[in-house]
Amino acid sequence: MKRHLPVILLCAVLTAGLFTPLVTGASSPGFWVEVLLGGLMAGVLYSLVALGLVLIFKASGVFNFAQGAMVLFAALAVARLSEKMPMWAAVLIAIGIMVLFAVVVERLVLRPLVNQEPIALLMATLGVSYFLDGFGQTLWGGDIYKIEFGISKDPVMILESLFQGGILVNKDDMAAALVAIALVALLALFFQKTATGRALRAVADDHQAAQSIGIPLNRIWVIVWSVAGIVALVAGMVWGGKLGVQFSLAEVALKALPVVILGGFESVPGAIIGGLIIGVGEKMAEVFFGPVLVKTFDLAGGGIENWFAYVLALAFLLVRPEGLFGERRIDRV
Amino acid sequence: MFYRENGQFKATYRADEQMLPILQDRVFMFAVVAFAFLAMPFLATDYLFLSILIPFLILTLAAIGLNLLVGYCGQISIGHAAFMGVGAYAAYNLVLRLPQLNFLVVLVLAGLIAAAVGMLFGIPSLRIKGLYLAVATLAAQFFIDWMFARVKWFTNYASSGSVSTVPIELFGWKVQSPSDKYLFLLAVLVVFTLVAKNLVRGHLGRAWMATRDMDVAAEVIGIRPVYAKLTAFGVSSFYCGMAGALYGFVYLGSWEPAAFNLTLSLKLLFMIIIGGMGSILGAYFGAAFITVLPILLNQIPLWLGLSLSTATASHLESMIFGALIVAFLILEPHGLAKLWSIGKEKLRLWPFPH
Amino acid sequence: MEMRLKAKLMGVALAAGAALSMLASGPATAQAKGKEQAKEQFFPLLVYRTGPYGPNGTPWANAKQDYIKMLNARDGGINGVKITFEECETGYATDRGVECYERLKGKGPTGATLIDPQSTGITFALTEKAPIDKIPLITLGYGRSESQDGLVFKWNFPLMGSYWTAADIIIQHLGKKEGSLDNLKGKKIALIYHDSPYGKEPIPLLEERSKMHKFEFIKIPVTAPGVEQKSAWLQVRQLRPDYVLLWGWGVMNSAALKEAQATGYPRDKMFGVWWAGAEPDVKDVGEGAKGYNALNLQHSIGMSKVHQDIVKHVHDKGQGTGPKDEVGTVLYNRGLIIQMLAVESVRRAQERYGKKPLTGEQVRWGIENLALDQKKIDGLGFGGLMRPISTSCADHMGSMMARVETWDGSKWVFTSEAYTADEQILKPMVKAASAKYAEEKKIVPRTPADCQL
Amino acid sequence: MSGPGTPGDVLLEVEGVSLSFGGVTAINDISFDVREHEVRAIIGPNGAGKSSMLNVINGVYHPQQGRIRFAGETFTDMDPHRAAKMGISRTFQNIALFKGMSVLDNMMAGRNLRMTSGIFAQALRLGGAEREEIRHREAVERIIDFLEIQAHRKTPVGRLPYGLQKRVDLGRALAMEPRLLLLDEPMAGMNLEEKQDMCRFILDVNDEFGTTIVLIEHDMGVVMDISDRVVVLDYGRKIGDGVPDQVRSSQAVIDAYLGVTH
Repeated sequence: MKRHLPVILLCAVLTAGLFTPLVTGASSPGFWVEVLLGGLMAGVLYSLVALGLVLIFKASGVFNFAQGAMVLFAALAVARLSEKMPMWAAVLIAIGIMVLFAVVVERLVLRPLVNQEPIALLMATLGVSYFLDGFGQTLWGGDIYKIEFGISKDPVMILESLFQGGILVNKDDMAAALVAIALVALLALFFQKTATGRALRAVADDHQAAQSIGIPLNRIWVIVWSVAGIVALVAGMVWGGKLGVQFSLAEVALKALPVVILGGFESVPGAIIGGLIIGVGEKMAEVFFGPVLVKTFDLAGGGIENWFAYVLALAFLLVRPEGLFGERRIDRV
Repeated sequence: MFYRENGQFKATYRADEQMLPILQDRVFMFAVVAFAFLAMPFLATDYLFLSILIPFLILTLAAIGLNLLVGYCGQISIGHAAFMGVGAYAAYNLVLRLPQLNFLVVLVLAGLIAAAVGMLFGIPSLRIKGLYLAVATLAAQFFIDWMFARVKWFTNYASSGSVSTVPIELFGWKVQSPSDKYLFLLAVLVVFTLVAKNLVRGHLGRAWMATRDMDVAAEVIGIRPVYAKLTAFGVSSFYCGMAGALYGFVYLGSWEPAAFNLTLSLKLLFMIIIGGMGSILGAYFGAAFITVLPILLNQIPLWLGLSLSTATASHLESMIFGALIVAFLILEPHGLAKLWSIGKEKLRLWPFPH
Repeated sequence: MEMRLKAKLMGVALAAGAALSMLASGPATAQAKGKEQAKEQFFPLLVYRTGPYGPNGTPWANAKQDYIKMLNARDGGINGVKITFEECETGYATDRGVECYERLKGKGPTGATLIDPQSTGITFALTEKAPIDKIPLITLGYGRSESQDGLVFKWNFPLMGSYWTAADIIIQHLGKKEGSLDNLKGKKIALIYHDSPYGKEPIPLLEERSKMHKFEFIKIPVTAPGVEQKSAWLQVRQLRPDYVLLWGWGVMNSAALKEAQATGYPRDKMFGVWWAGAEPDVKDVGEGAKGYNALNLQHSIGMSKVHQDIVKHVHDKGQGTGPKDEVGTVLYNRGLIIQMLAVESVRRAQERYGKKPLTGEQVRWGIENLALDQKKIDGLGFGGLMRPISTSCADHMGSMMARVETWDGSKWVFTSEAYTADEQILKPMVKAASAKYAEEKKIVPRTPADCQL
Repeated sequence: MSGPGTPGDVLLEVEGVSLSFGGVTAINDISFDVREHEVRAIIGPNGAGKSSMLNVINGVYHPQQGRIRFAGETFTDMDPHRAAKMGISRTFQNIALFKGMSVLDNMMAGRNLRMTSGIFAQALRLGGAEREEIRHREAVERIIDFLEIQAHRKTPVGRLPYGLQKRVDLGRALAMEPRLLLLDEPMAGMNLEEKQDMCRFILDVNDEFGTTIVLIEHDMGVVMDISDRVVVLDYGRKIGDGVPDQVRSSQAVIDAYLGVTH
């Protein structure tokens, strides 16, 4: 258990950091909870993107840099289509598009590059993401578009009895969280109960073995990329519904990388928990730790959330390279 | 017919260890360099200098640096623009605070500072590989970006956060006209190309490649991974640091932290993929390709008389970019450099194949 | 295999060929200089129609083109000198901007007339190059605030206003709301700014003002492109500032308004710079942005004569650059004004150098001696769109007025009279800053004698 | 039995080494010794822990228990670099050559430990660095001649046929001029002539350079011919140790191993 010590220490430090604002009275309990909620919301979005990454990595060993672009693409599709048709139709068509995309990627990218070293595949997905950015905007346009769910954007005060000033929450945030949870539940069912799901799990565990018992890898890839596409779609709608859909979404989605590092490339729960940790961590750091930093070093503004996630991930890598939930492997000679 | 190596026997190992063992290659290279130094300054227009040749030369230097790390030592980095940034800001502050320093000294110091930072962020590579390392380097990218945007000292308390430079002067030579800039950069690049070539054919280079190809075996024959990886990070950051300083002083003249952001890092990565991993020549090809491609894509419609909206053009650009990356990875993982050598092989047999 | 190899080599050959023709196009631009003078005045247009700032960059760029097309159609150019132009996409990125500048500066019989970089970051970079190439930069309502001082910044023209004037005017307005500037004492004013040279420009002035009136000045940077602002608004929620100044651009503005709505910060306590006060910033927030205020660079909204001419001579002929209904929107109007001032500068310069294509250097004189009174403006069809402006060697701004407009949920309406930025405060700051720059760059400020040239 | 260079005093001593991966025991309390100049064979069925044993000896794996004594120094766990420095080199069961490099470079890499010129000397290719390169090139060329692979000097190893790759692998190990050479199934997957060549090389190395050799081999015939003493492993335990004839006649060994195969 010696090798767990640093992890435990790191977690201890994080938890301590989480509660200091309360202890030192740097924040009222109510506001602290608000920041927590804000962090969790951001976390949910990160988790959704990370989820797509993990699915693809498990099944095809590809680290999909394009996940962010997929989110943008799907969101744009829904936003633009829903201008001309009811939302449900738009979503259905968008799903169709994402499946089509999965097929194309499998044919043109994965199959030719099969059993290349992971870095090559990473770069390939980089290419894919560039392509999607351009293609998405040519197809759907580069403006800011909105996805309307008809949920009021105005805040609501709750628990005013508990905290003075109450806690400010948003209906659409809540809705988003529920959607995310529902999605995760669905995925869980899909993996546990359906034959395809089991096949996917088999592939994830051991490609050769899976192939040898007659599971067609190519089909699995198409399926898993489609699923990832749908996850991206949900992420995109949640996100776009909040901020409006625009080119720059893809850049925010990059945050999913440290998330999967934290959670481990192969662990779905890891992706979710990792996302929440990062979300809460960076918001807390920005709101409470940032100003302190600015004062002490006379910085030109805070903005530490730009790197917090990555540096945290780095710290974790150094103490536990396999991530929170990943299992470590010994390479044989 | 003319490109033959038969009849050129190597009597000594020294002769065999030359950089370009084949006579024709030597002649060709010499001709190219001579042309670049003597003819180009008179042929090229200002536009060619300022928007193509100068960025091309600088980015080549950076690409060589990144290639030493990724192509030769097998350590991925998605954060090398940050090390260019370190070089640029280091140079800016050196010039600002020690104006008497000769710019060549500044350049080398900037490189060394970048090297130090690079090695620092290279330490994780001792424990983690591949994708994990990629994210570690992303951390470097974002943290360094942030640092230069926030710590006022680096930008000499400029309220806008953007810094501007004075023209370079070397021993009384004001490097200001486009052709002067070009010649200066060319000289620097040629020198450091030779250096890189020497490094990769020396035992350090072999240590890098061994670590890249089979790290366990490398360790077993006594190559210390710590040494191989950190030197690779150091040297490559040194190159990028110098490139950054030149990018700031010679090309941009004035820049804000965003000038060295993730996009540039990815660009560098694309250069070595397209140009050819583990090939110095590849860095040249890659840099040329990436510099010229977007401009071409903007120009071609004009020549064809098509009126393509600037928006469509730039969307097309990123599409073609992405497609090309994938295409290269599939068709020719070793990039343009490999095609070049294949071409030479063919030429060697020509006109009597087989 | 053999086939594939051939294909590959072919591909490379192709690429090489293309590259070569590229190199060829270099000299082509050079010849343009040499060839006998076509009666054309060339305007390079640096634009960004893509990326996070595209939505705002587009109407601006369209207006410039429309105005040029209109002039060519209506009056056959400037005193018979046809106007030509070429666009170049910068994507709001400095390095691309520099490349565009280098590509276009030599085009046309007399080279680039002047450059409107459409980005403060690019302006900073070009400020270093313009004096060498002798091409003036006009940065209407943006760019380097200290470049108002024409004695040091011979080639920069921040016409009609800078970020310092903008910030100053907002503070004046707040003072008015509070009854007097002294009542700002003890108030909290937060600046939420785009983390780039653009967003950082107003800070020095606001710091100056906060010293004067003893209000607490809070800086909250938002990383470009500014989609992710959660924590910025959490800070707002925590510190509860009395006013929030919004220095955003592109997608950042609408995102800010959405977050403000989500955190329940009253929109009517928010004041945006004139780059945060256009339709794209509020339209997809709609009702949520109701009450939000922003500066407006002097011009009113709605149609005036120039718009009618553009519709008549351009859009009705189906040559409109953008959609017809964007004519008359805020950023579109700004584009018109910029292009009009550019053209009038040429006209002014023609009075001195003759009615022929002019070089950037000659046009610079035109910009520096611009004098548009109300009569002229009405004549140009800009009546009501803008107020008189007159530049001089020492003052490259020409006028520093702005009004406050408010979004009523569907359109912008004016809610204040025109303010003029306070000379007393600005002058010394401009002098100090430009002096620092001159000293850094070893520039000798121009003498009145030099101004006569 | 052919008698190579007469065995001297003990060079390597393995004492009570145990190694396990997450509960799975690969090696269980094994002890044996290797004398100077001898050819020592380790045999045993698949999964007997032979390769693991070699990996322990040159520090790739770290045993949970036991000590290793090499050239008078004692280690509880070795690290590869140290092992290499002390003159232990090895070849790999499934060849671990540097695919991207030429035959020459692969073998030159074997000289790395002995090349001392600093980074600047190399960068500028100063006389010292140049001379050093050439000196070591000469050494490597001798080995190239010895292994009769002159023709393939500049070929990327990836392109060579299996048999030759095995040879280069050996060559790289020899380039280190080791005191102790660990050979992990040097003849696996070779045809008869190739095997004979390889045997010859091994014996010559042992004679000419007096290198001590520990080899893992499946081919009984080969093992019995060329080795002086044999250790027999089975399921990570040692079940036999001695000169080939003893081992041949040992009942335990016959049951566990020979019995099965013959």
